[in-house]
Amino acid sequence: MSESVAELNPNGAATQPLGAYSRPKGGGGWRDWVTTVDHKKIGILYGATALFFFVVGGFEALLIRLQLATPNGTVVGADLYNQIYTMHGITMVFMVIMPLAAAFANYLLPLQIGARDVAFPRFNALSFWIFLAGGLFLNFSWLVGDAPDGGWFAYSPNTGVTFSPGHGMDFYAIGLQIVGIASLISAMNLIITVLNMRAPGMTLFKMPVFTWMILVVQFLLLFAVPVITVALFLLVFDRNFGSHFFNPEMGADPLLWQHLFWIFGHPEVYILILPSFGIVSEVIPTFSRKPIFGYEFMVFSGIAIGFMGWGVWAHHMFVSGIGPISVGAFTLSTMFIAVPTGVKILNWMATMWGGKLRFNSAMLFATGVVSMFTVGGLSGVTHALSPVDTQQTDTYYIVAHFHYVIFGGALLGFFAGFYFWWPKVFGHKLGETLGKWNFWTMLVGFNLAFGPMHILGLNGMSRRIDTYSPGFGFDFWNLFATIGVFVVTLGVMFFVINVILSARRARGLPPEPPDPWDARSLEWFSPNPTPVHNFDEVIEVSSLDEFWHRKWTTDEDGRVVRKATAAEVCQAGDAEGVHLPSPSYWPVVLAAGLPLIGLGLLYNLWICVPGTLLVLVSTYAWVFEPPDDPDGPFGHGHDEGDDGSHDEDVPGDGSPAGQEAGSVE
Amino acid sequence: MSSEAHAVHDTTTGISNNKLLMWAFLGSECLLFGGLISAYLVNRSRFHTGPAPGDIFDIPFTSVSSFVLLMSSLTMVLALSAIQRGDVRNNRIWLLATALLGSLFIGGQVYEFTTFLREGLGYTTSPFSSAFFTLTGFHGVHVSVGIVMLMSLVISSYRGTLTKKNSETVEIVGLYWHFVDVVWIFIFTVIYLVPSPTS
Amino acid sequence: MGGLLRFIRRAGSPAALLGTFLGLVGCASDAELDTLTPLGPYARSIDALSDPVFMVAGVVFVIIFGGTGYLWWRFRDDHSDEEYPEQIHGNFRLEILWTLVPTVILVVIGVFTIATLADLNSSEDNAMALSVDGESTSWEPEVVVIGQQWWWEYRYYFDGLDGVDLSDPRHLPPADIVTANQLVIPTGEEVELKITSRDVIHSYWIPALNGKRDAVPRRVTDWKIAADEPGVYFGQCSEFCGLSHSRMQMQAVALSPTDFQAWVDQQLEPVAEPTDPAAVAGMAIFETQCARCHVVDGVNGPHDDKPSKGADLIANAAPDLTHLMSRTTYAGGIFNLYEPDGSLDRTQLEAWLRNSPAEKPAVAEDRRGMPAMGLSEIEIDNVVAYLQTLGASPSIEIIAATEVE
Amino acid sequence: MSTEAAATNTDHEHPTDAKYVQIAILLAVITAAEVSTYFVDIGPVLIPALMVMMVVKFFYVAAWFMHLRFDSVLFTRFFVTGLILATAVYCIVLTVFEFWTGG
Ligand code: HEA
Ligand code: HEA
Ligand code: HEC
Ligand code: CUA
Ligand SMILES: [Cu+2]
Repeated sequence: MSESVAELNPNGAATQPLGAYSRPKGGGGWRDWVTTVDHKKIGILYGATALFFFVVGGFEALLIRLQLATPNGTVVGADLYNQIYTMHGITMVFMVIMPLAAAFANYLLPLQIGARDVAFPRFNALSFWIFLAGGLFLNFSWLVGDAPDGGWFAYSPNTGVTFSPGHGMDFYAIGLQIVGIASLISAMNLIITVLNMRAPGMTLFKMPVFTWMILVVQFLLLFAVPVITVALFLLVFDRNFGSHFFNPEMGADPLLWQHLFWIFGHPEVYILILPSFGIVSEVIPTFSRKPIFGYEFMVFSGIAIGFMGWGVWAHHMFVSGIGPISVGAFTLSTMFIAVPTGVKILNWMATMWGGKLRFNSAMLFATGVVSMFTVGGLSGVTHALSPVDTQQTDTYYIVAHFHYVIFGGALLGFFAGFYFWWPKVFGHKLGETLGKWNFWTMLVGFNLAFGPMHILGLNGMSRRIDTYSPGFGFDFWNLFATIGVFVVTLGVMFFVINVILSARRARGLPPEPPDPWDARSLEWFSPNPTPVHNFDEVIEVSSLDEFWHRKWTTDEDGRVVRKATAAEVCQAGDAEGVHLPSPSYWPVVLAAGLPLIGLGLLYNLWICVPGTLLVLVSTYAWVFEPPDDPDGPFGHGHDEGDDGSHDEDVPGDGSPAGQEAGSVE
Repeated sequence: MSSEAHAVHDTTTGISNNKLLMWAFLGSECLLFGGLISAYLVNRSRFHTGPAPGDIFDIPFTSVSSFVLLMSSLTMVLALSAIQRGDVRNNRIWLLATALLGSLFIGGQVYEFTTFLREGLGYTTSPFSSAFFTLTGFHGVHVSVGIVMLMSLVISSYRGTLTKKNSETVEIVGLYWHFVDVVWIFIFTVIYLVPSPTS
Repeated sequence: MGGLLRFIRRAGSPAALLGTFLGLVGCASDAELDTLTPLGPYARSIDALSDPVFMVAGVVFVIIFGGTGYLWWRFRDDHSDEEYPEQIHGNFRLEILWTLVPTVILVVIGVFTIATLADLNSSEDNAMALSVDGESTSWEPEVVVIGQQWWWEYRYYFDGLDGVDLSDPRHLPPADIVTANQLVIPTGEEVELKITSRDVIHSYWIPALNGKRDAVPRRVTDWKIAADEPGVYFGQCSEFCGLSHSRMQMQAVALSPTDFQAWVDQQLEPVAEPTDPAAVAGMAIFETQCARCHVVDGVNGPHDDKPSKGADLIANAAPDLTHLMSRTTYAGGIFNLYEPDGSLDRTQLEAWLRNSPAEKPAVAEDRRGMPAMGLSEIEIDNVVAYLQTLGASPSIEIIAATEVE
Repeated sequence: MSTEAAATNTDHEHPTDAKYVQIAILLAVITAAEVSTYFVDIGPVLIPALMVMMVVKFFYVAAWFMHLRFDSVLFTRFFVTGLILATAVYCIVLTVFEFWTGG
């Protein structure tokens, strides 16, 4: 048992199999985590990192709220405040919500399609390490006292060298560039995994809704990331090489930045929400004991949201002066996004209708999403109406909107996911009592914190102000909101305590028996926690909710009756010698080079040299490293299961061929 | 380039992962180049006090180098066709030819850039100049990366590791190469041939 | 009364409903920036659109919330039987229904939205009679609004803007009136704003009179405001524009047409030469130290022969001080120039002259914002005496109206 | 794309080298025609003509050299999605910038 597992879960001592690590494998220790190419471990790494950054971003949020608790606040000065709120936005969006989605996607997506790993396991590790490198690079700016301070959407020309002469915006541009590479790699990887690694019989329309939503998100990333890549390149060139893309003095139009940013930025907000929609679509059916209502509608509305998300970006620019015709067109396109989203909300409610609802913590969080996201969605529709938005934009009403959709939609959804899949990942459930405390404090606190922001915004409080004067009617609700955040913090604490206590309680006990929730999808075929090779044998899929259909059937009267117990249906997880991809050092080495190159651009080009060397050497080594180490513990071997021919057919046996693409690129 | 390419039937769609990866990447690149091209187009008449695009482009010269790049697509596809037949020798020759044509194109670009520089169009002269150099520079970097990949193939061919079995690698590099060519077809027409503003 | 009404309307917004049960505190009776209290035709037409939309949102909110609550209660597993619920996979008709109903609602809302949008972007010819320097002209009220870090400049061109080149806001042709932070408009008239910026993007916003519109360098965007009644209307720069963004505020003072004419006359008045010795001394300091940035007509302004060189700032401009005393607020609308009783707020003004970055964060070393001038206390006194000669103070009503709290 | 969009496996018939050369010649001819517009004034049809020629070249390289004509439609979908998305989105941007009308 490795130390790093213990780190993740301080009290889950060595006796309790944890996470991906149910069977002892050679090596051990931190090296396993650094060199792993196992999608489950990578998922856990993503999750742990995201939670760490959540505390960082949350701490920044606390500072914001303390500063604004009273008029003429003096907790931080204007300069620091601007850095804090900017980093808060960046951290929460790029280093909390996106990696949380990556965590769930990495861990679950291969399992849900019955695969052994993702299509390109080393690329997968690479994207995690690059993401981490980018996140650390961005936060390194705090250490040099020069964090980005131009807001998360960094409107030019305020972010050019003239008006932001420090290095803050360089950290922003280069840091997000690095994080973007990670997203792009992982997007390609997951798309190909879904398309190419499905278990036999699993057609696209037999995939769980979660898998679908992740697929849509990866397509959004695939096409949206290059757009912000362009924007960030132009910004870096402007700042460091003297180009004039955003320099009005030379005749450039600063609105170019806004277009590029929001062409990325709007699809980005659906990138933030759709994974959570996917999770909710798994949790609600399970705890209602009913299939998802209108599966095809759910899938198509997700796809529709993905598509429509590309045609609405200028609703962030209603007051930029882009002309009434453009404004009108974007008003209309934005309004109609409410339609596919409404379908989702109502279908979730219809799923609950007639069910037998078990209010476990996961279900509570999922239904929390249904109601809280709606609040945010509705305020979204009010600012879709451009004339109304001219009063709302850049006020706390917007801040309220996006925290309702992001916290109330995305984050609560991820918490539902935590409670739902914790036994799958760590072999034991999270405690229900604390879970309910967790839910209610978070729900109440979140409404206390962000509900009043609607009122503040309508009262005319602008966002991104480091302080306000008394006499504008802002005092009361600001204090109120600040108190609310402390309730949220309490909620987060309950979660942390729950994680620790549950692990401690589970110590020495056998892992959670299969199928703790009477679930429906493929990941529950394997025992808890998931064995390193995922599945003993290939699952032949013949219907949506395959797992459920193996357990239950309907009798002549149409009543649902059990045909097999979960224990009978589940696999034992004891197959041996399964062909798995081997760990590699190169992803982490390559990733380490990127922030060095970034720092070199900022401070001294010589620092670029070791960075570039790291990248080149590891690329070279990567290309010539056999993806399978014949001597390694994960190396060649053959499935000794009843049907020996399986080995070749196992979809997603981490097809090492995949990695050759690394060699050509 | 060492791994035993898994038989194609491993995957659900029957398509190789690697090829799909390249196509996904190319789909993504469309938005990258689209962004750069748009950044150029909105800035092409913002030449401040510097030279205007219409004053400075040398169409006959660029036509020649565009033609060179276009023809490198032919040599590339011939290289692929050779390796698919198992003709390692011809494959190598065509790969080399492709790399050579690509280098010729890059040489042409370097020449073009230096001429422009002499005529007073530096990177920092105007929004137009920044956008022009950034767009064509990005394209040039893509071509150069392509040349590096081609040369790696040539080297591995000399070492005898590039055979009919891994013709897919050649195919994938080829896809990238053709894409870069296709982008230039776009750039050449839209940026050079469509009349540009003059000062 | 009005407060209650406002509160009820505000409660139509979905999440404000959540706030409702939290108590009836905070009804914004003193909310100067309130967006739901329109005091002019354009703000009102926005309000007329947002009101029903908040209602619709409120209804949808109640349906979803009530529905979820009902489902929770009705379908909770009470372990009364062991029956497994029926496996319903969907209902095509229902789903079509709840695709179509929101679509229809949105189409209806969309029609009204586009109508309002068109209304806000139309402009009418509404010339008003005005006498400028004794000659009566007809003026279509329009003001050039220029944002810079971190204050607003307003320029009035009574001959109209045809032929006035606004493309380079750092070098604008001389205007009839140049003032700062406090915009003065006649009531009952549509006042067209030509909004631009000298440095970064700002946003001009007087909530009671209309929504906001960004001030983008290199772009001149059209917007308009109008006030029904005389009064002072507050505003806040609402696009993040750097360090002192929060301290970049503004006010619009609406005057009846007669008062407006009086204000114009006053602004066109040349400044009087100071006579008081302290003021004379202050003027000398001003000429050597301040005039490199600030314009005072007759000292270094257009009424003088010396052309304005432009300020030693990235924005190339500092507030025109010719009629400083005629405004009631300064430095981005964050300080009051007068005490409520109409006397000068000396302490604040002196503090400003002593060390302005301490009063309002600025990036003086990067030539953004006013630097600390390092004046001695006596010099400050003299400068204040001089500044007091610049323009006539406004009416006590206006002074009273600009007090917040 | 071609009507009988090909089988989803890679064991398709490749065109002969001669076919490739033919296509290259075609591309060269079109390029020559394109370049000739620089020397000969063809009036208002210039830009449409250039666009058509560009698209034809683009199409031929993609369909033949990149084998989209013979390969899995999935590839075409990936590429065309990116292409259409990029074209649509950036054309809207240019429209908002009044590129077409404002020069
Ligand atoms: C998770 C992220 C997320 C999501 C899902 C959304 C969803 C939506 N957003 Fe939001 N948005 C953000 C994150 C998100 N947003 C962020 C971060 C910003 C600020 C960026 C910044 O400035 O920093 C922002 C800003 C923002 C603006 C710009 C405001 C401004 O700055 O002036 C607008 C304007 O139109 C908008 C609209 C919408 C709309 C219409 C939806 C729709 O998708 C919502 C649809 C959902 C519903 C409507 C509810 C359910 C529907 C029904 C129950 C059916 C019945 C409903 C009706 C008939 C109305 N959003
Ligand atoms: C993406 C997700 C996301 C999330 C989850 C949050 C969460 C929170 N946000 Fe965030 N926010 C944004 C995204 C997000 N935000 C964005 C994009 C912006 C715009 C930035 C911009 O304008 O550029 C923004 C802006 C923003 C503002 C406006 C700032 C301004 O305009 O001036 C405010 C103000 O109240 C705020 C508050 C909060 C609060 C109180 C939370 C809380 O919910 C946080 C709760 C979490 C915790 C409290 C962590 C728990 C901590 C512990 C358990 C440990 C405690 C540790 C110590 C005390 C050491 N946010
Ligand atoms: C380097 C330029 C510079 C110099 C020199 C300078 N100022 Fe200023 N001044 C400014 C700027 C810029 C502002 C606007 C600051 C703000 O609101 O953020 C300002 C604002 C003011 C204001 C408030 C005006 C208003 O309407 O908001 C007064 C009064 C003032 N300055 C007086 C002076 C005096 C007196 C001196 C000389 C002793 C002086 N300034 C020297 C740049 C300068
Ligand atoms: Cu000016 Cu904010
Ligand atoms: Cu948006």
